[in-house]
Amino acid sequence: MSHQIKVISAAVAVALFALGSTAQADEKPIKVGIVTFMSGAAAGPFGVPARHGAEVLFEELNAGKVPAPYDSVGFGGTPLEFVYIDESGGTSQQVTEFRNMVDRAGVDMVIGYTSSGNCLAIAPVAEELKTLTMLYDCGTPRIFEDDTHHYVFRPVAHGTMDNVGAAMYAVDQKPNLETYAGINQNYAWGQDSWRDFEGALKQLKPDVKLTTSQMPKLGAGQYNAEISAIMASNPDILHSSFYGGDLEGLIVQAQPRGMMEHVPTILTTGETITHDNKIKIPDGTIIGARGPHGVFAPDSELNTWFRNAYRDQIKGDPWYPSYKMAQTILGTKAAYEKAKADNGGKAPNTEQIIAAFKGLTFVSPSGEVKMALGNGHQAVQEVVYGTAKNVDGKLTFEHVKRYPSEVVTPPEGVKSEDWIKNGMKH
Amino acid sequence: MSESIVLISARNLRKQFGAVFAARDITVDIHAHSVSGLIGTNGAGKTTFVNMLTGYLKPDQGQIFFDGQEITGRPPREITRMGIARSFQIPQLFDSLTAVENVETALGIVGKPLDQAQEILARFELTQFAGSLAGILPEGVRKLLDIALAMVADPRVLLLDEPTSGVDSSEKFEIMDRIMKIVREAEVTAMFVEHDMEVVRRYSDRVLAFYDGAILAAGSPEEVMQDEKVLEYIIGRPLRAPLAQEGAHA
Amino acid sequence: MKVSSMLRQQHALIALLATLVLIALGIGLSSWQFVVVVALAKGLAALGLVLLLRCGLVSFGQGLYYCAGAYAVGMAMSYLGIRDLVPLLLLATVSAALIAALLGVLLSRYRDIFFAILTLAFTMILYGLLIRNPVLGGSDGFNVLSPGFFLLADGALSRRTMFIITAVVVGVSIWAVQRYLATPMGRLGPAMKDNEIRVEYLGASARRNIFWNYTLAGALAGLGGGLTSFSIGHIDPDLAFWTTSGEFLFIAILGGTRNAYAPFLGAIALELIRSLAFQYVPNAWQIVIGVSMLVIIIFLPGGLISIARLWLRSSARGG
Amino acid sequence: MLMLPAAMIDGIMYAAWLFLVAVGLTLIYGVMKILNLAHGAFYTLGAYVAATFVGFWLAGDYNPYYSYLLLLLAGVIGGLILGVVVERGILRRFYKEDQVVLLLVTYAIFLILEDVVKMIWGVEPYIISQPYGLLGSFNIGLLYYPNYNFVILGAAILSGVGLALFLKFTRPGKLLRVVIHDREISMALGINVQRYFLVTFVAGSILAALGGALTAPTISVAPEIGVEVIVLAFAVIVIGGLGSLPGAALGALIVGLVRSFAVHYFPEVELFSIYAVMAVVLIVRPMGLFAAAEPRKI
Repeated sequence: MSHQIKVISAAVAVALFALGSTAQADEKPIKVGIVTFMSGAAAGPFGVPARHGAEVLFEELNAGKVPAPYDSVGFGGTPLEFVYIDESGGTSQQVTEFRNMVDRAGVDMVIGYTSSGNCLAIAPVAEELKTLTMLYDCGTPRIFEDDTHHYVFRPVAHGTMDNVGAAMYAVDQKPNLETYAGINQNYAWGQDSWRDFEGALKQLKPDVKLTTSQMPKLGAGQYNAEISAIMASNPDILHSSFYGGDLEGLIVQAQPRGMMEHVPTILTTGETITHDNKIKIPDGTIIGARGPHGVFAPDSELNTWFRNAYRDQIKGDPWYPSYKMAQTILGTKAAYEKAKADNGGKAPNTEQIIAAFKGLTFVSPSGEVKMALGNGHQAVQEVVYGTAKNVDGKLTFEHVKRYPSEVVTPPEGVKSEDWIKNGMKH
Repeated sequence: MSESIVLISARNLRKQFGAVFAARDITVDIHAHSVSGLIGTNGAGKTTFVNMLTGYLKPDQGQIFFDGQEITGRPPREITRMGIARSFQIPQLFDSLTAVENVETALGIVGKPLDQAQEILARFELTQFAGSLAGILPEGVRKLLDIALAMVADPRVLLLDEPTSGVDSSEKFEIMDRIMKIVREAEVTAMFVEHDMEVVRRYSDRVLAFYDGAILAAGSPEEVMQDEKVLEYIIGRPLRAPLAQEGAHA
Repeated sequence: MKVSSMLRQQHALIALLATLVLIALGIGLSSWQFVVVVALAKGLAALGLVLLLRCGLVSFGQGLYYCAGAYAVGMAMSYLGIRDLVPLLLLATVSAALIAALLGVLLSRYRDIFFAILTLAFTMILYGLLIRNPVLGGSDGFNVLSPGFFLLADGALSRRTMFIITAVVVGVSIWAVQRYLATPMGRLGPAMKDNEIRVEYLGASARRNIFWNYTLAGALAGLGGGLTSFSIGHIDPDLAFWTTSGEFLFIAILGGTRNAYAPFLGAIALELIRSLAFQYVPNAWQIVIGVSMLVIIIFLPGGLISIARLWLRSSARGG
Repeated sequence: MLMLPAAMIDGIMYAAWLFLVAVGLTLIYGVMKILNLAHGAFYTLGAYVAATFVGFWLAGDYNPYYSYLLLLLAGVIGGLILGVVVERGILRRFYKEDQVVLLLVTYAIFLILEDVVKMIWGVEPYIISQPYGLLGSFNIGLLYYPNYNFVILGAAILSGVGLALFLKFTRPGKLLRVVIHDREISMALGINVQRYFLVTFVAGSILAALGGALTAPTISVAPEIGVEVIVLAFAVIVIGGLGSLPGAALGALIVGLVRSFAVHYFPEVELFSIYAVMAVVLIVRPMGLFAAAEPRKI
């Protein structure tokens, strides 16, 4: 009985294989797993806009409507199929989902991940399953600084430059800066952001003094005591890597108390709350977008296309996570197509894509991207900060400063932490 | 009986709940192989006395000796292991287990082979209930099972807290007969708290009459029940005291 | 005496059989191997909860030991350079058991809701400590390498070998816990749940019993946490977050508390429910989990194992 | 020095908020002996209903001062509907179960309600901050505090004192105390315990939803706001003694002041100061500060 089944299933498998390899050779779409937060605190600010970015790219790429050099359909003429997965549930859940995608849903590659914990956990699994995986948002430099990876790429910059850039901008804008304070969430994101900012600031201005460092827990919601402590300590500048609901809550509670009018505040992920007028950002607030994304994306044909396509499809402006997602997908497309060309126009295999991706330079709606670190697996990009100014009820930015990647990112082979400690030299 | 040794000796026991004295100054000796009946109105301190003897309550003052050893304030399990077992006003059974499993569990705890369970049930004439869940047995059966559990450890002293409360008056004497038969066979020293004077008269050879946290009189049933103070304060009064005093004994 | 020794042999046989069936199934359906390994590791933590639930205690902090076991493995690997599976798992089990014993001294004084709350508080304190500890990667945690095994000298173990080892560890644990449950001490649990006063008045110490059960439960969770760290390859403080403990409780309730097989049945069932819910109702999988929990409590208070027992009994009668 | 008065004010304001979100939890526990893990979800729902009402109102350019009324209304309506549905639909079937099983039942309700919130309102946050600033503010030196804090403080005092007076002086309140004291006796006395349970649960739900509704203008309303609240409310009533009204007030004050002083003086220990206080209190007084151990009747 079981023997019979085996024979039959083997026959079916052979038949299917034959079908797949001949008749449908070019028709079979490239299946991509897209992993972003669809629930939890990171869904609203990051996961949802990133997914929207992927949805826009999916429509536009498969319709062949993206401007050059990305004007071919899908990846190198092969249409795309996206499988969307929720990033929430913790690392154990995500490792399981990743394996499910590869083992059972049969995805060809995976793009996604906002949480650094998830990125750290997924990287070795991607290696084990030999699955090409592009990280699109997570900030921790540990991915390629503590480890080397073959199958994992991050075509966006890591988080060090956000806070080094923030410190540089603070010193540039306020040369007489004497005191500083911080309010960051008490988990890796907030702790790392604060460590980098504080470290960089002390390198730039060794005499600068800390007044208070507040570390409420993620999702704390009530910040009145923290606001009092910050205002009472009266710093020259305040640093915060808050995001999403926590950031909005902080601003809502700070507003009637005038904290941000009183203390210029750097919001490293602030770009996500500059859209749709939900919340009023006081003049003088320093806004970052974790790279030249969102409102700080440079004018170009690609940017105009992306902005318009996004507005048409999603009914709203693309946020910086949408840009990072678009950049990741387009970077992968660039690598795929380079590999295809190198392979004499035939569909490349994973190894060929990896070879093409390493050290690649490509353009995205956010400008030029170089895969310069982590042995060619980690992108570098400029970082941009600007100061909010409300003009006729509309939010604009003044003193926009762009810091090139060479200035805000450690060179290859140097760990971010050590680089900051040793004076951010090149 | 009078020639036998003193097994339990209570000295100046005092226990207070808020403003209420559940025990004022109780001093009493219990002789080996005696059967004592504890009488008194509700709140008079009988159960408090039993609870202090078995370690459920710690006396505020005074001492308790068992077989020459002080046991004041020791936890129930130690006192039980020394040989003082008890039953409860509200039977303390394993309600989700069957009667036979109840006994087996008890045997397991005291480290005896489990196959004695049926034999023990037979001794209490409970064989027919062996497979029934303890939680749904009639009150009289539950009382007996409670005592059976207490007897599993072969105690030297058995304290019975109102063994016939909640039981039909028609069954009272039958149940007491069974209990006393086992008590005599096992040669244990017994004390029981009881409201029914007829039960006390029939089954005890010594009576301790409690009133307001103290022992009003002690002696043979005949003596105590003719004692003037006992007649006035205990027997002459309604057995159910006003609700307010209910909380006085735990 | 004869009956019980026969029963004991039977238990060993059933445990062996169950392990072999599991291994065969896992190798046959290799794409499910990973899901099953994770389920089994969680099942070990839930098995510890079963011991406590049998005593009438609900712990919302079993994740503490799961996390402790995982971190023991991770730290031993990175700081002591231990790569062999056997010492690593021993370390996970023992260190979890030690912490459990320490807290058990205190916790054994508490019952009901207070026990539940205190266990929750302790696991959240560990969570807070880990999150603030940058040396251990803070909330991001750190990666754990695949272990080796001294009997197989070929370096890191393959997934399949890990699967077989996990199945064997689980089989041995089931057998050992089944034996424990048959001892007078093991039988004391349900008795205490029913009536602790009577237990005390039979001369047994409820506190001591709770202490030992709690320690044992911690050891099992530590073992499960160790195995998890291998299979997931990454550990982070979420393992100690109270919702992880909630998941273990769910597994224990789903499976039932009648015997040591039940939590593994529950763990595998939960993974199935979750996989299906994720696939078909991705936005409502928590509703599916919550509703199935309520349904189990109402209609199957004995857990899934009670269905398995009914089925076994009827099929035994039939053939 | 500004720090001490600031720490005191922040602590008291925070305590008022804590009491408001915890009082329903302790009420339900006191009467029904159910520790409602879904309490945080009730808070979340109250906040969302408020955000919906007020958002609609403000979008319509009506008089913004009426939004305070809408906040109250949102709490009452949200809590009422939710309380009735959960008690009648689910909880009622489980009353005969153990206290700990009920804990799991409410955990299941918590999971279900989390998804329900996401289904109705999505994951993107709602902000209705206008009522927060509308009432102006007072200041101590540099520090400005919105007067809206007095709304929270007032709601906390009103609910606490109101509940205490109700229990002490009204007939249903007295009967409720009998139910609290001994469920069996009250049934024997002919008190309709089931109805008291329904009313209590609904009242507790309204208090939770009201807590959420009144908090809504001060935060960004997102699905996960209840998770943090449930843990805090737990800590508060555990420290004070489960089911005790003055206990909840004292617990809120302790947690509020401890957190505030931690923020001002030792920001690095803020993260688990609450759990540590909870553990210490339980170790010293196993039943919490205001609840006495009742020996079991044997």
